[in-house]
Amino acid sequence: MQLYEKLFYEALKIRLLEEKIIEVYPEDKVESPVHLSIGQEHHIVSIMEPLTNKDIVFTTYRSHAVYLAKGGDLKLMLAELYGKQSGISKGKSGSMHLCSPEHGMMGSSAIVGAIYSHSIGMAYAQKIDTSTNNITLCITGEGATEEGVFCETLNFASLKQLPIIYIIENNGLAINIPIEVRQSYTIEKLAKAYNIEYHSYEDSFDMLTINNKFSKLVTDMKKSPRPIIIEIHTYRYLEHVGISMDYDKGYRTLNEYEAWYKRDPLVLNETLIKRYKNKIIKDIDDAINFAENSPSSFKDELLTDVY
Amino acid sequence: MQLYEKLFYEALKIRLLEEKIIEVYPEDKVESPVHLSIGQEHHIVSIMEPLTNKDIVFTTYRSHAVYLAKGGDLKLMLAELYGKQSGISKGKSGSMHLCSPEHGMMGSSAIVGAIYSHSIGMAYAQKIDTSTNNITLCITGEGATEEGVFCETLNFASLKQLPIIYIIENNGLAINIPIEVRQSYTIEKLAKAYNIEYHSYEDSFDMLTINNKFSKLVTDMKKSPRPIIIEIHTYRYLEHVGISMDYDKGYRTLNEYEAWYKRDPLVLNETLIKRYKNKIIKDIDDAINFAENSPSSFKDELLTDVY
Amino acid sequence: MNDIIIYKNAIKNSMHYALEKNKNSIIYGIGVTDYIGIFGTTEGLEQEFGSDRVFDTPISEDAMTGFAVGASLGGLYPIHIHIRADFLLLTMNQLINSAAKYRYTYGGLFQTPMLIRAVIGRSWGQGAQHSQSLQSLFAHIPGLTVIMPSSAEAAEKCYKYAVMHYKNPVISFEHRLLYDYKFNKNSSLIDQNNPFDSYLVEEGNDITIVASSIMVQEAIKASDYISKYENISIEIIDINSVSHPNQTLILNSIRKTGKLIVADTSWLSHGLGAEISRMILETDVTLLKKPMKNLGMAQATCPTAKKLEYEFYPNLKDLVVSIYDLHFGTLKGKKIPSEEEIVYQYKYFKGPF
Amino acid sequence: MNDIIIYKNAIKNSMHYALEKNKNSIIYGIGVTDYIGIFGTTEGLEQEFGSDRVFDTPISEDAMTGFAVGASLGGLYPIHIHIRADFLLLTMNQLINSAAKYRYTYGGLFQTPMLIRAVIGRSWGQGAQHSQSLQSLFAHIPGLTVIMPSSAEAAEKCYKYAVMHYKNPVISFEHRLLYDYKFNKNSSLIDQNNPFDSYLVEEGNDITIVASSIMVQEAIKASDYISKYENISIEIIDINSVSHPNQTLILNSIRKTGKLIVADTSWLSHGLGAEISRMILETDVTLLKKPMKNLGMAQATCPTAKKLEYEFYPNLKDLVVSIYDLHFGTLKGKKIPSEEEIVYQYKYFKGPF
Ligand SMILES: Cc1ncc(C[n+]2csc(CCOP(=O)(O)OP(=O)(O)O)c2C)c(N)n1
Ligand SMILES: Cc1ncc(C[n+]2csc(CCOP(=O)(O)OP(=O)(O)O)c2C)c(N)n1
Ligand SMILES: [Mg+2]
Ligand SMILES: [Mg+2]
Repeated sequence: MQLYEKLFYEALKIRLLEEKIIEVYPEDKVESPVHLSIGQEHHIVSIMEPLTNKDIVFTTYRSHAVYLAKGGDLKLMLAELYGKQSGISKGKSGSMHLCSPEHGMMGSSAIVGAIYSHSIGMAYAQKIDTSTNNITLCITGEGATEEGVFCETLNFASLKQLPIIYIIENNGLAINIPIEVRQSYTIEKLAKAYNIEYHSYEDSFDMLTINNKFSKLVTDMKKSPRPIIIEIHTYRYLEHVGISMDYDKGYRTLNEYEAWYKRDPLVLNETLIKRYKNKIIKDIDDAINFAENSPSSFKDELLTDVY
Repeated sequence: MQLYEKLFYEALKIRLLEEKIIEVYPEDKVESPVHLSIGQEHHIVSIMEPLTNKDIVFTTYRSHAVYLAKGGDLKLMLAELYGKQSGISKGKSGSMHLCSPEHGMMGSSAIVGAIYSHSIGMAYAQKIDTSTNNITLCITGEGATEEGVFCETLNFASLKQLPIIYIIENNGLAINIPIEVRQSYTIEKLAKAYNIEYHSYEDSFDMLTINNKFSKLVTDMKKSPRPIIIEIHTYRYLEHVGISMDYDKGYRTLNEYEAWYKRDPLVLNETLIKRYKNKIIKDIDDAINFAENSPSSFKDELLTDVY
Repeated sequence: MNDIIIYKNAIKNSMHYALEKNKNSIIYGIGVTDYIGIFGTTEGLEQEFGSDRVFDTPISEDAMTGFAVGASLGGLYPIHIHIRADFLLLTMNQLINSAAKYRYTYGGLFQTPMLIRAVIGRSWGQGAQHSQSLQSLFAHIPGLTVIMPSSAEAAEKCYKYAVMHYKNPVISFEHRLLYDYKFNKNSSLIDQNNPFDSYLVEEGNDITIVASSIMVQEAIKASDYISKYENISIEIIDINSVSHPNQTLILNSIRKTGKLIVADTSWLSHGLGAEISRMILETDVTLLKKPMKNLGMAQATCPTAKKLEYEFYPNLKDLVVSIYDLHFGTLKGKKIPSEEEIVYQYKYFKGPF
Repeated sequence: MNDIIIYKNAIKNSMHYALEKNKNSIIYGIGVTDYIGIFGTTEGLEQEFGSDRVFDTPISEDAMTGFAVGASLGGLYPIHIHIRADFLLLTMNQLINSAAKYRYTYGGLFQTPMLIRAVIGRSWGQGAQHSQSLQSLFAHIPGLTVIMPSSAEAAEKCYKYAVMHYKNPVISFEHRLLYDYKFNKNSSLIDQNNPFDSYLVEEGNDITIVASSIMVQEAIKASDYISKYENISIEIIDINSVSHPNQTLILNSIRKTGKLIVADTSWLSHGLGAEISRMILETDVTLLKKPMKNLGMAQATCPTAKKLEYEFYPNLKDLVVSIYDLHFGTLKGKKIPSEEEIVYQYKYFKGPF
């Protein structure tokens, strides 16, 4: 498969999976709130592509895309969302805390900003292990940068020149509150204040360009470890949490959405969609079946793994 | 009294008071740890001078200088340090938490960084009360800026254009750890990142220049309310907490100290020292007597003012 | 129908009242001005009272909590709202090191009145970080007043009192499942002079239940349920203020019944049941005739799967079983609520938070 | 003389051992590398083991706590030190929302072993914000292991065990007045297989004292003191782990004596004494023959003036008086420790922290 097709395939998988979640959600089988990535899949697959399983990723409650792009398994994931013993974490984590240790996805926090510091800890472990050159990725929304801990970690990452990449997904929204109400700064100037290299990827839909730039950066960083911030301009199609559109709520316009939607490769590229959709749908259906047919979390799991 | 003499007088008062504390401290009458301002008095008096009693100040455990320069009373202060019922806070606060509400000194925190947010709260109250044009000062060391809450408050202050001045006393040290170990950023670039006006006062000993610049700034700010950061380069003569020099401990050199000391107006200006020293010493002795002769905090104060 | 008020509307009333009657009050927090408006409790307030007094904030809980301390010192009455109590863990430094201590440390020269509202709750698979009920962390700290209004009346009266009369920081936990609960508008269980006080919800002679927040409603349900099948007289006390429980009320009740269930929304260790136990054992070791029952969250992190979540939280069945056990010493032949009766509304809760 | 070890040296030994035996361990925190070296407990370690493994940090407690979570996930064993426990209030989000829950939330796929050392204490007018003893806040949370080593032996064995064998986050509170306490080097009260376990310090028949941290030492002093004048046989149990008290040990002791004093370093409400009370009342309401005594900090913020500070903290006299009261029901004609005996070393403590 060509690179673009591969990226497209991965992005489409995420899109279709989340569309399936929307479909089944009203049946109440998904046993937790869901924060969907629809609209924000493209750049995620581009960024995960050059990473190895030893390169570590932390992300947020909006973790479906990252989980799948980093190598996560559809069956395990759906079983997790369905609250099944066969799920990734035996049904204990639900949608907000996906992980896949063997692929280097080390967890997702529902506490905004919490992973900044996890990431510098991991990057520090990587740095002082001189036998390897693995790196850490920390993926959050732009809203999370308002937590003071963001700056605390920038300071530390810069002081120690840690091998960490902050990916800031700027969708202009934190829940329903626009960025203008919340931020007096730009990430670019903040990066500069901490002497951290900054890149902006203006179009999150441009998978190839992002993949290309990012792959080079990773290669370079593995030679010269240092912290880097990448801001990606992107757009959330659906409500913050849940499965619906919310353009009727008055805080953003349908026009805005349409401007993105009509450029969306996952909608436009009918050739590739046609080529892969059926196969993906089948995988998803298999996973759904797996989830449906798995037993619920065992009661006696309630008190395991506390200590 | 001329302006310079007035400033000098106030600074000398702080110096002599703290020297008196050093003298009596071994007698164990001061009933708490002390963080002395010696070496850092000059700029404080210059900055307090143009403020009214309605202009509010918050500061840290290193609060003696600010307390006195803002109008605080020697007797009340010493009685407080001596753990007496006649102290500012009936002996409950000790040296680290001086305050003088009627002069607009609203408290001092021993938790590094805690007052940044108190200050934006106060400045917000000032701002939405359109009948006045009071301002808030927030005085901390440079180390405190490493707490993430510093950035959180810069963001908010800038968003709301609050009438707040951050005074950052940069003495290059947090306890015994030099700034290079702790900071990858400059305050100036941080200020810029948040679109906040920044000024640097390079020599904390230059009382007149500081007073002059600062007074203008205050006048201007009262017309055009906005957040401002002022960084003042200064030097701590003594150990972080306690009454001794610590140049034998290896983390800084006596040379460094001497370079400051030999320029110190509170040492060099013999004319003014001679003119005011006796009067100040007498006031201090009176205050010490007051403190000594006051009754200890009353036992039944233990459970008052909890709720 | 006219005699009904739902919890969230009672809170909204109190918020409106605050802004209207106390000109110094401000209301802020993440989501306060959006279309959801904290389960509707702040809906329309920005429009009516302006953006200086009702505003959203950056995602900076630490700063916005210290902000409350400073604003309070500056004469404002801050009401700071958190859509989930879990976020309070970012604010502990300001609440405990500053707000709780300001008045005392300065010998009474300052006061820092404020109201912190934080949403707790169960259900909908909110999991590890969106499910905690942290009242005990604050009740441990002198200087903090911690309340858990369990009814429309309690919420409305406590908040109005806090805003108009009370001079200390109040931290209030609202259970998200209560927002749509219907209450009698004319209920008058709350003491007007001390609305934070614990109070008697139901009088009885056989068993005392001391409960907090939604567990008060569960206790009422349990009592109703049992009354259909058995003749057990249950006394229910709403602790209302976790930091200032009414010791006399509680001990007198136990003196009468000799049997105690404490039903709280949080973990047991160092929790409310522990605190009530201390109150008893420091006073009179003969009060209880039988070992007490403590209901609360299981000794684990909250899991998301419904099956586990169901086991994790205390429920109607746990109450009923505890009551039978205390009263009869056995469950034999006793009617236990069905799963449908137990899960009632928390099964169907679907957010948005 | 050779048989003596002081507390801080025992801790220093354990830190050295950690770096030597567990190649993944790192030690960091504010002041870890300076000339004071956390009361000497980290002295020289940076020089010996290098700045990658022993380092000072910016004043960023929140980040440096989450750092521990990430470092732990990355295979390191982080030891994070706070010169005052009050600063832990800035770290609650990471300790409670992340560290405590990581293992469980992910169904056991991860572990986050780490050791947080935090200094608590009294004296020297440290006042409101430098005097707190926050163990109960953490003991309320499943997933956290909270210890309070009261002796050189306990500190050294607990830390060595934590670093080499224990797979969960441990939060340890060290009392600053203990650092210079002398202990018998050959003491062997600690269970090698479970060093965190509560243990018997002194056996006795009349009264049980369950104590934490320095209050264990005060209890020993009280017992010694009383033994000079009266024939009262006192049993002392060191709780050692506040989160995992040994229920059997404690209840058996109370079953024997019927009289209980809990002596803790913190506030009473929702505190350790409350937790022990719960343990009793859930098990057997007939265990206690007399109302229990709870000793801890007064229900206030810590004041600085010596006169008030003296009243604020529980001391030898409080213990002796409680013992007399439980045993004789009166203090009449009983010998009470003089102020000099009471204040002993905490009167003369002078920092540096
Ligand atoms: C500490 C904390 N505060 C508040 C919240 C509530 N919250 C959940 S998501 C969110 C918005 C985050 O925005 P952003 O970081 O831009 O991510 P996005 O959802 O846009 O991907 C907020 C405020 C939270 N989960 N944690
Ligand atoms: C939250 C918190 N962390 C750590 C400390 C310990 N501490 C006390 S003063 C200080 C250094 C502060 O340095 P700086 O802000 O530069 O002020 P300076 O003492 O130099 O005036 C530290 C780390 C504290 N008091 N509070
Ligand atoms: Mg966003
Ligand atoms: Mg400094």
